[in-house]
Amino acid sequence: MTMTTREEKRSKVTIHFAGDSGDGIQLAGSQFTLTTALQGNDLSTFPDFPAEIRAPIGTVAGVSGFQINFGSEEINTPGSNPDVLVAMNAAAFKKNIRNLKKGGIIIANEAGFDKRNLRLAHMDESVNPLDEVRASDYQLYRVDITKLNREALQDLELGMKERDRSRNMFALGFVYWLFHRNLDPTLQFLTHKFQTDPIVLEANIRALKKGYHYGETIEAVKRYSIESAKLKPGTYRNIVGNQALAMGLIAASQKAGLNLFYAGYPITPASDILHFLSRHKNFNVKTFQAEDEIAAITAAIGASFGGSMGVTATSGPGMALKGEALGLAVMLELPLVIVNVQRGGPSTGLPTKTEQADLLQAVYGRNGESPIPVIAARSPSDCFWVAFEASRMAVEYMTPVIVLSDGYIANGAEPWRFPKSDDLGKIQAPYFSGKEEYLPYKRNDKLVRSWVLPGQEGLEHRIGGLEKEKETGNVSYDPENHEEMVKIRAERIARIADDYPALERIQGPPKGRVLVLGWGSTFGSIKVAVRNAISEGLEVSQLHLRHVFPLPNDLGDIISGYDQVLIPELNNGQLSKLIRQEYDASVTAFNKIQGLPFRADEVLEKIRELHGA
Amino acid sequence: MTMTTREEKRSKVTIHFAGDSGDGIQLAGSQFTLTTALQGNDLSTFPDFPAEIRAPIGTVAGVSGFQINFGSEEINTPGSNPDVLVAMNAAAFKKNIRNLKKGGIIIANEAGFDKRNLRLAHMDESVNPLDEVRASDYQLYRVDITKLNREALQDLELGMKERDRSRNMFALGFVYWLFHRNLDPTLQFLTHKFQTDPIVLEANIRALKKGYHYGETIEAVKRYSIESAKLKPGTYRNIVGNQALAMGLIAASQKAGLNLFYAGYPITPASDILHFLSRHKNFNVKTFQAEDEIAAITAAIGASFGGSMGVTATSGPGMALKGEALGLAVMLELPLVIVNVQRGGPSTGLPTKTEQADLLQAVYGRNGESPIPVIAARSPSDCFWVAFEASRMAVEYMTPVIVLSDGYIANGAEPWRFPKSDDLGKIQAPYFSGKEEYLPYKRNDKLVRSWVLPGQEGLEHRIGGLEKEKETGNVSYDPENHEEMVKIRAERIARIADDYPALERIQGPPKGRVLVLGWGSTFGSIKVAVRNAISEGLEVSQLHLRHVFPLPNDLGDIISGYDQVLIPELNNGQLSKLIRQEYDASVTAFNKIQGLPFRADEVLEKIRELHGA
Amino acid sequence: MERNGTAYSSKDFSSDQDVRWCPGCGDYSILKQMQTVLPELGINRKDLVFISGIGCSSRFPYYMNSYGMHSIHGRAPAVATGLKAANPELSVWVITGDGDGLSIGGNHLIHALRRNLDINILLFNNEIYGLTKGQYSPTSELGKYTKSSPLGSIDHPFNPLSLALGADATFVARTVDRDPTHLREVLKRAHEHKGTSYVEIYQNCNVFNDGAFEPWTDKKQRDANSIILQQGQPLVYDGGNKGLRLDGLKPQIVDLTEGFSQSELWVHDEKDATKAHILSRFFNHEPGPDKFPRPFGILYSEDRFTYEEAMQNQLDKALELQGKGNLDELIRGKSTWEVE
Amino acid sequence: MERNGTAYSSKDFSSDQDVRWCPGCGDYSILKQMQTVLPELGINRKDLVFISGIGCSSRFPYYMNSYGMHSIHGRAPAVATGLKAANPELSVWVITGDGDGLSIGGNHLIHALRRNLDINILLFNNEIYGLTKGQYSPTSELGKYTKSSPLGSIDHPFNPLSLALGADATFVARTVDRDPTHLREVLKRAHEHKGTSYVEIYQNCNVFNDGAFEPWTDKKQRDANSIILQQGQPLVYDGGNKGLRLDGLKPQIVDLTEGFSQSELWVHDEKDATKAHILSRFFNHEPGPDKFPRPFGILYSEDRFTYEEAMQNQLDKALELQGKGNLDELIRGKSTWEVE
Ligand SMILES: Cc1ncc(C[n+]2csc(CCOP(=O)(O)OP(=O)(O)O)c2C)c(N)n1
Ligand SMILES: Cc1ncc(C[n+]2csc(CCOP(=O)(O)OP(=O)(O)O)c2C)c(N)n1
Ligand code: SF4
Ligand code: SF4
Ligand SMILES: [Mg+2]
Ligand SMILES: [Mg+2]
Repeated sequence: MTMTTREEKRSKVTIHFAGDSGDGIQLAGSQFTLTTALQGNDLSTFPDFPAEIRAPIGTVAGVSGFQINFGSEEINTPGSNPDVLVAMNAAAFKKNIRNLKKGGIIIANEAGFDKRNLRLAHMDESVNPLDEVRASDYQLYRVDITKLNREALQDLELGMKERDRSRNMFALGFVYWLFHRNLDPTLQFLTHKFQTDPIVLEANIRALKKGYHYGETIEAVKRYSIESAKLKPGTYRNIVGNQALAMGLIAASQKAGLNLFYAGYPITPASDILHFLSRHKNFNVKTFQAEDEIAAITAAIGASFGGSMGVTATSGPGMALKGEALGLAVMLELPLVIVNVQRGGPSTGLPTKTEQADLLQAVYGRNGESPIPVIAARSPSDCFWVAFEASRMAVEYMTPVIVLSDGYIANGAEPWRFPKSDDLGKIQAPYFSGKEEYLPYKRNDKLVRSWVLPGQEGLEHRIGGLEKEKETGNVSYDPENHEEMVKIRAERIARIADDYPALERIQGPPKGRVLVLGWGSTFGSIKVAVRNAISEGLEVSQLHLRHVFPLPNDLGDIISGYDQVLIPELNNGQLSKLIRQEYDASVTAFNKIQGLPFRADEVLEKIRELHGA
Repeated sequence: MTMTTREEKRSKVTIHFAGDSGDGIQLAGSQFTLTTALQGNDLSTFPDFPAEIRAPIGTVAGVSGFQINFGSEEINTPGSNPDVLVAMNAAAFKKNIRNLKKGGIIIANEAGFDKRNLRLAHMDESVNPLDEVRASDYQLYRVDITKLNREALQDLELGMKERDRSRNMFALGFVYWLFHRNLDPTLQFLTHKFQTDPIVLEANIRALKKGYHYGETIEAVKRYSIESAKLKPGTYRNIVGNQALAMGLIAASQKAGLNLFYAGYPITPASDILHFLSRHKNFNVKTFQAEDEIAAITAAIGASFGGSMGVTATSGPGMALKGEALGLAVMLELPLVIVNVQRGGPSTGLPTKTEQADLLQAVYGRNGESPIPVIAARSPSDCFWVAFEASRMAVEYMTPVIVLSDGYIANGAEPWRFPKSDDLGKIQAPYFSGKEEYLPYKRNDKLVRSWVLPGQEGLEHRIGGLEKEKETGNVSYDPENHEEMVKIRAERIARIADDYPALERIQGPPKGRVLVLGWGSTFGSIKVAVRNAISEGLEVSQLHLRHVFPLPNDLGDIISGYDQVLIPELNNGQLSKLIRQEYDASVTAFNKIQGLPFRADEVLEKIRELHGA
Repeated sequence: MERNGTAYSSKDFSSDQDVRWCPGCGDYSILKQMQTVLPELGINRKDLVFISGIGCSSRFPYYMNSYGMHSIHGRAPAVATGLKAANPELSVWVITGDGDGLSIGGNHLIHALRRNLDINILLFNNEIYGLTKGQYSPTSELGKYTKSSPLGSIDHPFNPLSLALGADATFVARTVDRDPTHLREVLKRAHEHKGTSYVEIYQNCNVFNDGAFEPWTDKKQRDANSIILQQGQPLVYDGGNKGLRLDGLKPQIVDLTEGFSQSELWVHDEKDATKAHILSRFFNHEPGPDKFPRPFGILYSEDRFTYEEAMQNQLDKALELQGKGNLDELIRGKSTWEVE
Repeated sequence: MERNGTAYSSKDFSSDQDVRWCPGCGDYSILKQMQTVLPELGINRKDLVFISGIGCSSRFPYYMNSYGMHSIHGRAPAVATGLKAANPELSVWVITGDGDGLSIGGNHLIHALRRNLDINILLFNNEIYGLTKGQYSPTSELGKYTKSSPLGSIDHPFNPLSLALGADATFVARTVDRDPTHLREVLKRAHEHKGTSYVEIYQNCNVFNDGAFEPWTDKKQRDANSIILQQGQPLVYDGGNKGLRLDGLKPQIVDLTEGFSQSELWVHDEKDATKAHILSRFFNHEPGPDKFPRPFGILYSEDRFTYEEAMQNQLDKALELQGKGNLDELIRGKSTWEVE
């Protein structure tokens, strides 16, 4: 390899970093993300953790991946087939090579392809797969990262193991060189991270720089430059979904003038919300790690009763446990936010994979008639808005609200033109005005009861899970009263839809052949697919639901403008069921249940199919 | 009152017994039921317990009721407006008088209408409401039961309190006289019940007989005779729903050659199933009172894993707690029966009242794609058949099966032409044949895996809630495998519908204007309503679903034969949702959410309305 | 949560709802003593909250003129934990039954005890499921015949005080519905204890389990069968006729009428965990002359920081370390860039 | 469940699945010792069942060539209860973690202990949530810094052995992953005990909580910090240098090198509940010379009827009283009538 380096401009690149769980892939990925964001590209990322078990080193089960899609154009998904594969060992190569685009780049750590690693990856020990890569298929960089890195750190007082820990920085450095990335953000990050350990800091910095310089040394074939994206003007930051969600909760509590009380029980992929909030106690946030999910939600209910904003988050199995308490919250009519960061089910299922299969559980998973609004986030940054909106609804309408996120957007990242706190609407709790006699279940014109907190003199009252008399809230077994209360509870939730903003079509004509209707995390893939379909000349539009229950009032009208409604979902057709039961529409369910997000081309293909193409 | 007694024939009579919780109303009611059944009438009963609290004596909240509808014609409901009201006190009178048919009979215990009782019933103390009853409106018997009864027992060595305890027998005796009932069954019952307490026995016998003779003494206005019903020939018994359900479980376990393992946590109105089974340990029934509903279902799963027929029963709030474990059962593919005896919701709701509002919870209330068959009982005796059928499905298809009953049929009774054990089909568990290599998740042509029990040599294997590799059942995170497994699990449940018997119309033409489609306990009311509508000349048919999930394959065809489908439900329209989402039909939901069953005339009125009448 | 100004009377704590327990139920007495003792406790009514689960006993909050929540079965300790942690100003009382608290709710109970919020948990133990009409409970004695155990219960019952001690409760006491003075005294001590006070109250269910506690309530038997614990006092019972001493680890009953000196007796020390352990094990279901008397009063009491204090300290510490949270800074994060 | 015929080797208990714990995890050692000791226990493999919940530790059943179920979080004791009650022939082992068994599953655990089925519950205590990547657990020490407690945990931890004793467990023991011989010995005793055997196993999570048990595993420290309990033997530790005695209820450390005689020492008696209680309270999180050593071995063991026996007895009794159930008679009931 002694060609001279050429330069090429690209509008979009997808890189997949892969290596053993211990190889620091997630760190390298998130550094690349940050650097790229700061260089002004639009981007979307998707970490692909190994399944919850810690698999033995070197095995395919133990491969950790991180994919980033970035460019000068609008980016909506982490990309389907990567242009670049960084493979730290044979298992990482084996797992990901089939996805790599033809003509793509492989950066392979030579030392990870020895007999031992081949054996661990259950590959033929006698053939180094790198020898089999044809130059016509891929651009292969075989780099003995382990060796080069060790050499670079020779003089440092570090054990072999500790030296090898900075291999990820070496690889990252090389990728930075290939894509003209700026080293500074990562250098700053390392300096902060290892401030108490100068030797390790030195090792990492050297590794990063050595990797970068390695590019120059070998005169690699091509370097790529990607111009900044033409994003809406403004100030941006990079944001991960779960972080955004937690921040949305904090923002809402501040805007509502309430203390945030978060009760959770760890569960993948929701735990990071607990972790984040527990680091932000200076926002008057109390976090409570409960003994289980039932204790978490009931403690949150207790906190709401006491005048805080009670919140709990979990994933599918934990959500199943909260059903009974959700019914209580329906009866109490207190603010409560319940977040379900969905993962692959049923049962323990695929804990580290993504899915949208808890929608019907959210809408119907309780005994009795117990309607609860359900809203879903569409992207990492949208988690902020959805958390904020759910909190607002919970407080202003005095109701539990379920937020659906999923593993894909919870762990994914994207640039975010974040709002100013002043631009966030104020949230007004319906406190009792004190002007008339206080009846706990007397309602305003939106059928919302007023809120009185323990500690308020003279307004002592009792609430509970038995059916209540209409206004007084006293226990009542009267038949007509029960029917009336069931209807009121249904109506008050239904009426929330009256306050939704009008639905906005994302793209495509207002009437036509095909409407692609989505909800939740499929937004990005659908957006790319529909954009491409339109550019192919197909008559197709995109609509995306934030509020999945109650459905928006204007949805029926919009749907009726199209011959067909295509509903892509990462489940076996759950929104399709809800739509069919409400509207007279020709619905085509398009389902993927692989623990993975849609690739845009999968959706595009389906759109073509519906056009008879 | 010195008229001579006349005789009148009636084809149908509805009697409502009412008194304080302590008045022995339920006992009187069940004795009347048994006697009437033995006299060959068709009948249907409905006990109306006071709400779970034990209200203070004499209050309306403390009134216990028991209604029986019996006759020489076919009886399908406990009747709407009673012909006879037995009121042991003012509160019982106050609560029930408005339902009594014009011209009906009131039997009032004079002592229960003194000032104290009027006060307790929150009635005007200065007016005895019995004085206000106009002879043109009702036939009133004012009987000083308390006094007469005390007098009759004067010479017995019993305290006043204990004497008063047999007042119910006095009242019952009088009713027996009025309706020509045979005293023997009750005399036998008393003799058995009080075998160890001869004085109490004597008191009860005397009270019963005194009440009977009282009729003669006062020369009451009219006696009524009701001929035996023209029921299908055969041997009959009287049966209560929860008993029937428990017996169905025992029968199924015997027919399957399995031990029954029942795990339950007490909850109204399901507890009687536990009580019944715990008295039948001589059928190799093990009953386990668990610490909560989650322990109950998981213990049942453990028992099924061990080779028993695992069963658990509960009601709404308990069902909500079982959601997570249901998902596990879906993954394990083991036999399991889960009974939900529904009650008024949401949350604790109306625990002693009936409702059908847990249907969507049964169908959708779990995380992930986790289909479970759901079948529903239509009457007290049908609880037997549904329990048997659910057990058969669970064992033969290796799946959890949800049974829906409700408080109305669980506590209600009817005559039952019971089957011989030989006529019950055999249940064949899909045990591993041993002929080929054992793979835990290898399936037969119905997609059912074979069953191997711990204790079988050489077939040791592990199962669990993580996604599994297709045939081996080993843990698998493979995307395509997951999709395939989700589809297989859906398909194997969907295919159960292929084995359903063809749907049978209950009455009415095979095509026409209106189809009344019901499920569960509303069967009887709908049947009467449709019969009456037909006799009024309306074009209406009745279809009733036993299998609510998956829906029968032939349902769509049948539905399409009618202009309109009327779906009466004791909820806010849940089956309606399922039907709308599956079929293109003009569905009218007719809902009652009062904790009470439909009255036939309510449904009839709705049918008329649909006919534009 | 202290009240200034005019004093309350017990009536101030009665709500307007009809009390709907069975006539004769022991719950009435507990309600009455609670309403009677409250004016002495100096709690401002506006800060008083009762949280219950489901059961006859759990109807209690409806009858109290205070804030209250009748939650769901078994979860009251968790609801109370959230409430108290969120709002430490409140005086929070959990009302639970032997089924609610020890069967379905056992886990929340033991976790509440170890966490030690400053709340009071009153467990109305009637050794039966009352509301569901008479099944055996986790405290029903072995062999008990009930609707769900027609051949007798085979479940070894919990010892509710041993369990609490095992869960590191900081205040463990027992009292009984039929002894109003003692009941009020224990309620008062429970209130005064800073930390989770766990009080088992023997409560007669005269409908489904009448007489379960007769050995300790019946005038004729109770003196011989019960011992009233008093801090710093020797363990004497049976009208002064009997006492307890310790022989090493072994407790012994001694006859004080036979000249045994009081000075050799075991002196009650509610701070001594081992003594509390031994006392909690006086748990024979059918007492008799050679059996140890059932102890009533405060078996154990320990000072330990409360959960809500520790939680608040962390908020203070976070303020100190991180400064008051600034929403704009939070949203902006550490690295941003401009697009023009 | 005893096996006749050829003996097993440890390999016979290895399943064909790759073991997927982190390299260096203490779980490996426990797995190995289990597989090593099983051939000695005489259990027929076909009757051997492992039931677990969710957690790193709960993957255990997949690696055992036996019957097994990886159930849901916290519910393994309930699954095992149903399994053993339904099928008493089986040798049932519950594998659980400190989160699985003491957090979400605490209630099932204590109920299993009081019921006393003849099962073995092995609680792998690594004082952390491993599988969810490092949050504090109900056994994490106060002040512990974890992902969910960045300012230190404020939850007073459970003492897992005290809790079990409080729940009336009939067999309570402690052992540690790093002492294979002791581990095997305790597993054997657990198997032999008829009733629920509760074994806490200290297990190092080298990824999220490395070194949590160093005071009791590190060669240099462990002798001074641990005491190995042996039935009937005096409590001696630190290589024979130190011993324990009882002064009334109070345990004391005595220096055996200073001429203190062994005969005055506390003699271990696993049948003595009070002694077990005191031993379980040797639970100081940071041991030191004046602190009591952490006990390993069987703290307590008691004979009590098992639940499944009692259940079977009732079936037998029902047979005796009611005769073998006849389905037709059941369905027919007591009163019937004919319609012609
Ligand atoms: C989830 C759930 N399961 C079961 C029930 C039924 N239930 C109501 S109260 C109760 C037990 C009551 O016993 P206890 O707590 O001892 O209270 P008591 O009535 O004896 O005062 C049960 C099982 C319920 N309400 N909710
Ligand atoms: C209902 C439910 N809630 C939460 C989880 C997530 N979860 C899995 S394992 C675990 C705790 C594991 O800790 P531990 O029992 O100590 O096992 P370890 O991994 O440390 O061996 C949690 C919270 C889950 N799987 N199910
Ligand atoms: S059932 Fe028992 S506990 Fe419940 S109110 Fe009646 S007497 Fe009291
Ligand atoms: S995370 Fe800890 S407990 Fe889990 S496998 Fe790794 S070392 Fe073991
Ligand atoms: Mg009770
Ligand atoms: Mg752990």
